[in-house]
Amino acid sequence: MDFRLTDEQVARRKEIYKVCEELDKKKPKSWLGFESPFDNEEGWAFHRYCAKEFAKRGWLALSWPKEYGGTGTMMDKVLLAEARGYYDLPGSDIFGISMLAPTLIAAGSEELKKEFLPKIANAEIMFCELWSEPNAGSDLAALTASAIKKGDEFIVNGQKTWNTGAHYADWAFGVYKSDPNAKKHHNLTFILCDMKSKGITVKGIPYMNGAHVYNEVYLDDVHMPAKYVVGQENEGWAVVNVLAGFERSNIDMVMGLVRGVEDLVKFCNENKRDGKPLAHDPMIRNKIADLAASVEAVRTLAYRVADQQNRNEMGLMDAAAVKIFASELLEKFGQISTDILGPYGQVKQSKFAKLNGTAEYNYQACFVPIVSMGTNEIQRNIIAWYGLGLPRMK
Amino acid sequence: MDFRLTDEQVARRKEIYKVCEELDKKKPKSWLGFESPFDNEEGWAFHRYCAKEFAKRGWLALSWPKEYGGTGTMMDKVLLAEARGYYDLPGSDIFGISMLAPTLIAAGSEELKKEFLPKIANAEIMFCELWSEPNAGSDLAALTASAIKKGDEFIVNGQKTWNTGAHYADWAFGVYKSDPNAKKHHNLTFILCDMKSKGITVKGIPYMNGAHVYNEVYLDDVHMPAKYVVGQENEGWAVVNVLAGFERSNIDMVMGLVRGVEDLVKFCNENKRDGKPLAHDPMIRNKIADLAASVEAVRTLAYRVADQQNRNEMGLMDAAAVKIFASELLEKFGQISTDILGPYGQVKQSKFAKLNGTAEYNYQACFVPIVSMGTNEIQRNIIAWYGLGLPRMK
Amino acid sequence: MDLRFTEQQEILKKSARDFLTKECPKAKVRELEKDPKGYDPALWQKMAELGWLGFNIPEDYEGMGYSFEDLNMHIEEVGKNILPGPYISTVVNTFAIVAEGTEEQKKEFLPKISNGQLILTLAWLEENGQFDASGITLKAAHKGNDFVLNGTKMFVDSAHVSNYMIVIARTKDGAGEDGITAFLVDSKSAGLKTEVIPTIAADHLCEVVFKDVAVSAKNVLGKVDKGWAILQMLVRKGSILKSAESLGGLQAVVDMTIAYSKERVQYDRPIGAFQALQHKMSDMWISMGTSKYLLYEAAWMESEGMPSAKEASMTKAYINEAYKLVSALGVKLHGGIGTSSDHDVPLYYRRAKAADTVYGSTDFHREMVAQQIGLK
Amino acid sequence: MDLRFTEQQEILKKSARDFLTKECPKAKVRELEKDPKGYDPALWQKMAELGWLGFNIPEDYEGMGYSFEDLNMHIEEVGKNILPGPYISTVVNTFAIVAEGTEEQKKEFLPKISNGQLILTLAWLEENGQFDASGITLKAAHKGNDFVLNGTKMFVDSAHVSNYMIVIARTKDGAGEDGITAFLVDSKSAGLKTEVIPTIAADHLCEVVFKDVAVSAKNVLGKVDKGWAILQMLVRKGSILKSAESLGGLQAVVDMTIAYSKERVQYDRPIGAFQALQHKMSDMWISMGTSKYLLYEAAWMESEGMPSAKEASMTKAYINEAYKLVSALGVKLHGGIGTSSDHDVPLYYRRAKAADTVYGSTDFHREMVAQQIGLK
Repeated sequence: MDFRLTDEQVARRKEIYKVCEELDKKKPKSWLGFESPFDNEEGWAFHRYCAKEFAKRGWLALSWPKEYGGTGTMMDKVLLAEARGYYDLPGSDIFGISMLAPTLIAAGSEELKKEFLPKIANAEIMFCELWSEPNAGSDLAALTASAIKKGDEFIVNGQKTWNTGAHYADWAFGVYKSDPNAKKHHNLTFILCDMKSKGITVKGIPYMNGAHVYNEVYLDDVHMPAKYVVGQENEGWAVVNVLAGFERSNIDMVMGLVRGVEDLVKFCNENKRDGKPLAHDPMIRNKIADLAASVEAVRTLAYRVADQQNRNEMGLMDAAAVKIFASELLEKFGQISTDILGPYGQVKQSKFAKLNGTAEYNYQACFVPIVSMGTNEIQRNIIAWYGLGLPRMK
Repeated sequence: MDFRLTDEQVARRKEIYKVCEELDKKKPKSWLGFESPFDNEEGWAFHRYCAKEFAKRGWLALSWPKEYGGTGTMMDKVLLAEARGYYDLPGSDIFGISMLAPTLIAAGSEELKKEFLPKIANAEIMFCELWSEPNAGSDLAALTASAIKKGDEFIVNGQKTWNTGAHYADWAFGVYKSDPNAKKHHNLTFILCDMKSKGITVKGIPYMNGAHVYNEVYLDDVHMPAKYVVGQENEGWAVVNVLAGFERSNIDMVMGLVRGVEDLVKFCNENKRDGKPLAHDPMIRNKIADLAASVEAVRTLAYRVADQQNRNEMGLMDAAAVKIFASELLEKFGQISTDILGPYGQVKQSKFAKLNGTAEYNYQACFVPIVSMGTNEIQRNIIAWYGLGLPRMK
Repeated sequence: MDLRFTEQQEILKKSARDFLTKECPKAKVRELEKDPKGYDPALWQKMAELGWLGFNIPEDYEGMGYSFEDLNMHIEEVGKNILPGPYISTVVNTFAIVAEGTEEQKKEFLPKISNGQLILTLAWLEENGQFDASGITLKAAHKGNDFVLNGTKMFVDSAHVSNYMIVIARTKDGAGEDGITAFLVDSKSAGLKTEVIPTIAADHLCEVVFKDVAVSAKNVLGKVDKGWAILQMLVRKGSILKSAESLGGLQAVVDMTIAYSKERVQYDRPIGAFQALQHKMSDMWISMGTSKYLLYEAAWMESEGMPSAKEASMTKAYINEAYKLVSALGVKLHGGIGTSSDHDVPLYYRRAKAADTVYGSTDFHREMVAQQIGLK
Repeated sequence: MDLRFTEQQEILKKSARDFLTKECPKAKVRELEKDPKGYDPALWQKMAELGWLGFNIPEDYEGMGYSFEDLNMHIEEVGKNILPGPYISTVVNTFAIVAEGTEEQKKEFLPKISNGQLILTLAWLEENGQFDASGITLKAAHKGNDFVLNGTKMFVDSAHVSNYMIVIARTKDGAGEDGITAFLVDSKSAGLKTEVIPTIAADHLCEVVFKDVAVSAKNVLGKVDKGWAILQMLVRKGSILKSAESLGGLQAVVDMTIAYSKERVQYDRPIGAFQALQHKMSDMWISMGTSKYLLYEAAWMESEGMPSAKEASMTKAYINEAYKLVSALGVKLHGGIGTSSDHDVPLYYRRAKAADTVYGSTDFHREMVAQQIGLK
């Protein structure tokens, strides 16, 4: 077993961290975390700015095949995610970079690859996802939004929900019921769509803290050219499964926790209660040490996933474990850090806040990773069924 | 709302506590807790001794109808359980007193009541239960031990398991499949049986700590007179349901926790680490205070159950809540108290032990209440289905 | 022993429920979160007319003279619905005047409070965020018989709309319990400045800066230097009543989660049929059951004038944690919809965190319990 | 980066598994719990023949000279099976001689250990149960160049069958880290008395009473008064290797629980089909996954000679808790059968508790972590 990076990787990491450290200094004042790119213009502009900076260096096409502009290795990609996580930076479009690009590479037509991969790599267009529906959350097979073929177009109608970022995104990928008579799993089509198309209405769903991240997206006779179908018509389910296979190592979320613990240590060293640094409180020491150990545990497991992916193994179960553990650790981190702040734990980003209000922020924002991308409950089912081979009750 | 006892109850409580305090002084040295009556002769003898002492005072027939020798009220019964719990005393046969007697009163023939209730009230005979089978644990409907009627007897064959105390008990109540052709829930018969009957073989199942509590009981052509059937032939399922309705308030288990916390406080005051009383350790203070609050929470809920039972309401869901919460609190108590003892947490009752080895004892014995009398998982199902009205998946 | 609500309590609960359902729907709750005042004066007047603000004020001072236990049951219902504004704070602080006020103070303040004309808040915590006596550093200097206050108080509930505040200040050098005095300070006093702090529950807690604020000797509550005991009483009663509010919220979350799980269909069945969710809801329900009687016992003891410091602290510590846990489970069991501010469950989730440190955090109260159960 | 086992490690793991499956079935484990010696000398010899006792001894002293990481993987397999006796203890203690022993000591002890002729234990803890330097009070008085030991050591693994013990004693007044010396003491020395303590894992920990036990100056390990650093090294390496054993046990519990849940039928289906149980098993599995790479990283760093105190303490603190939690879940998911000593799962449950304080408890290691991550 070898946890060591190669000399090249060490150099690459240094370079990446340097760029990220510089970008960190340019963060808008309102920045709080992973909701910030979507919550306001300032956040979105910073997201695009970081993306352009990364694109300039070829870092948005890391690990892609050379013929589509690919640069670097899978491990380089992990290193970028690591640095972004540590500095809490956006700039990597989760939908375009992490989900759609590998799906196109694996299942897209040559035309689609040629049209979209360069735009993604250059941060020209940002994607969003038209996926869940009001009655199809965890249970995607229940979706009803329809795409009816008419000539060389699909006419799409329906309502998508829990969309992230449609109010800013340029393009969307989505999945629709294209053949109401076909059997389950053979009646869906996966289509790309310009968000400026006629008939698309985006309506925000405010997050519990008021942030604008999620949307309802209403599709009313939206014309989507058939050339934007990924994979085969009516075989979108297969594409969905390909896409689901590109789970991320979640190293960025984990590194956010690493940084969070560092900041908390610093805060406890520098702030006093009753004349003594908070760091002298044995209960605080115990809790932060426990957090630090848990963070290190999931950090090493995230590397295990990265290492598998680097060898073109999927590591899907380990990735699910990282997703569950890290998101619930974020919840615990929110609890512990707000507790340590005492009455200041409830204070939002403002001149009154400690730790720039991030404790209060995480106390609410933690549900985003817990509930999205397959809720943790669904992830636990998946581990039980596919990882542990436990029987599925009918 | 009124938490106060009446003057009479206060006087009765005083009397009961006095008797229990005296009995406490006569405990054998090997005594450890609720497994002790079954684990060795000394424990069983003390169980019978306490039972006789209680019987002498009429305390084993508390709340029974007068015509069967009943004395006192339901609340008196709660007060005895409370005192027994606090002093960690046996003497109330859970099978005879808590389960069979109320079942006989509700569903037994006049003959059975006259024959058995006085013997139970006088602590002449102790009962055990022939219930679970190797393939019928939580799922009682799956049982296969058979009772075939032949004249005025049933010939019983089969294997019962997870029996508590058959190696000492005088009589048993059990449930058997009496009509292999009848429909589910109309094919069981509930029969009493003398444990000295021919054809009964008892084989111990050692508990994880080596204690002898549980048994396999093999029934090989055991003749059980038909007059010992409780309820109707083939309608034992109805009797089982009556019996299941007599959930206890579990106040005795809760009071064991009350006492446990008191002992732990005393220990931490009297024992030093690094020159300071353990009680000065902020983490120990926090954990014990948390335990104490949880114990008080479940103590008050147990009184809520007692109060309902005192008014002939069942309070089954609250009783299930007390059972789940108290047993898992005992597990937590075992964890925290062994942790506080440091390396001494692993030491068994001996001259080397702290707290007479009870921390180590509870660390293992806690699974008895968690897994028995309907595992906590089953209890959670029951609360969900019958208490919260959630749908049962087929 | 009789652990049922009395008929009177059932009526009180029902009338609170009916009133708030009508007068304070969730749309109003959301509106008031954004409202600069944070409460609705018209609603406040209606509450006063119903006697809500005089529940714990003796009849001699135009109050209702209800028992503490009745008040507790009432506030549980209030918590179930959510009622933004300084209601609980005013009611709890009133106890200080009822118990420790001079006849003159009682006559001046109590009828006004009861009639809805006086909002009374408590200026206790400071920038150090401590709950113990050494946290009190705001200085009240003697000036003849009167006093001059200088310093800053934090997390003062609705100070900006309050009429008076009980200010806990230091009248003697040192950091101990002795030398602390409680003052009744006019919120419009010269030199007093309030600013609303943005908080998770948008509950209009304020920073209050005192710059040479003059307070007359007649506005000392109780005895000079002996104010810590008054605060302790407020903390004890406030811990119980704040827990009642939290328990109400906890129950609302349990109810709405169970109801949602019966309606929401996924994979062709209500999600409430999934065992993993059932067990979580059972646990939420158990958490509610254990919280309830712990609270009722503390409220009963306080009502009966029995020493209840231990039970009050146990209750606050226990229900603090139960409410946070249950409301987080509520969010998670609702899935996506539970994370939207359009849904009611996060209203409770955010309030659970806010309730957490009101009248003392979990760890503070555990330390109180540790002392009460005899840990050296 | 390559987080796979090497081929060498896979072979080591398989051979350990095959050997123990054959030579140390659970029947033997149960037998040895009751055996007065607590280990099987014949089995010990076979282990020695396979080189197990010399894994971490340089080839110059008749050992195998394997890396720490290889040893770690091997011990994980040992933990999976359970191997009663002072194996891990002897191997860990050997590091003290390898690293700090004089050439003479190395020549005297290492070949014997490697050949299975010398069981080496560690006499560290005392009746105060403390893990820090102030817990060391056993007095080693200077007598010319030699020493005389008086005092009592507790929880000394298999002292009664050991040949030598490393005794951590105080050679200078005070309670600090300076003035502590490590001695190699013959377990048969005059004045030394051992008695087995009954423990949850029946693992033959002993009380050792020293009454005027004479120890020659040549048996000082390292420098006089500077023994605390040696103990710290043993604690660091021991924490990692003990965690490896625990992780093995944790995996065994996960495996047997999943297997049982697929076999055991209730309500006409395997209990593994019930979602509440599935989610618990998923959590057990996640606990295993997070434990694994934390341990492997610590072992790798230790193997590479990198500073690993932080990672070692994180590993011990984390796996202590994971093993206790997972084995308790294992018992509960098995239901009744899981509570019987006839079943294997309680063998692990009991050992999880025993492992807990070996080389330092969770709270001790969290404090080490707190220091390492820079908390003042």
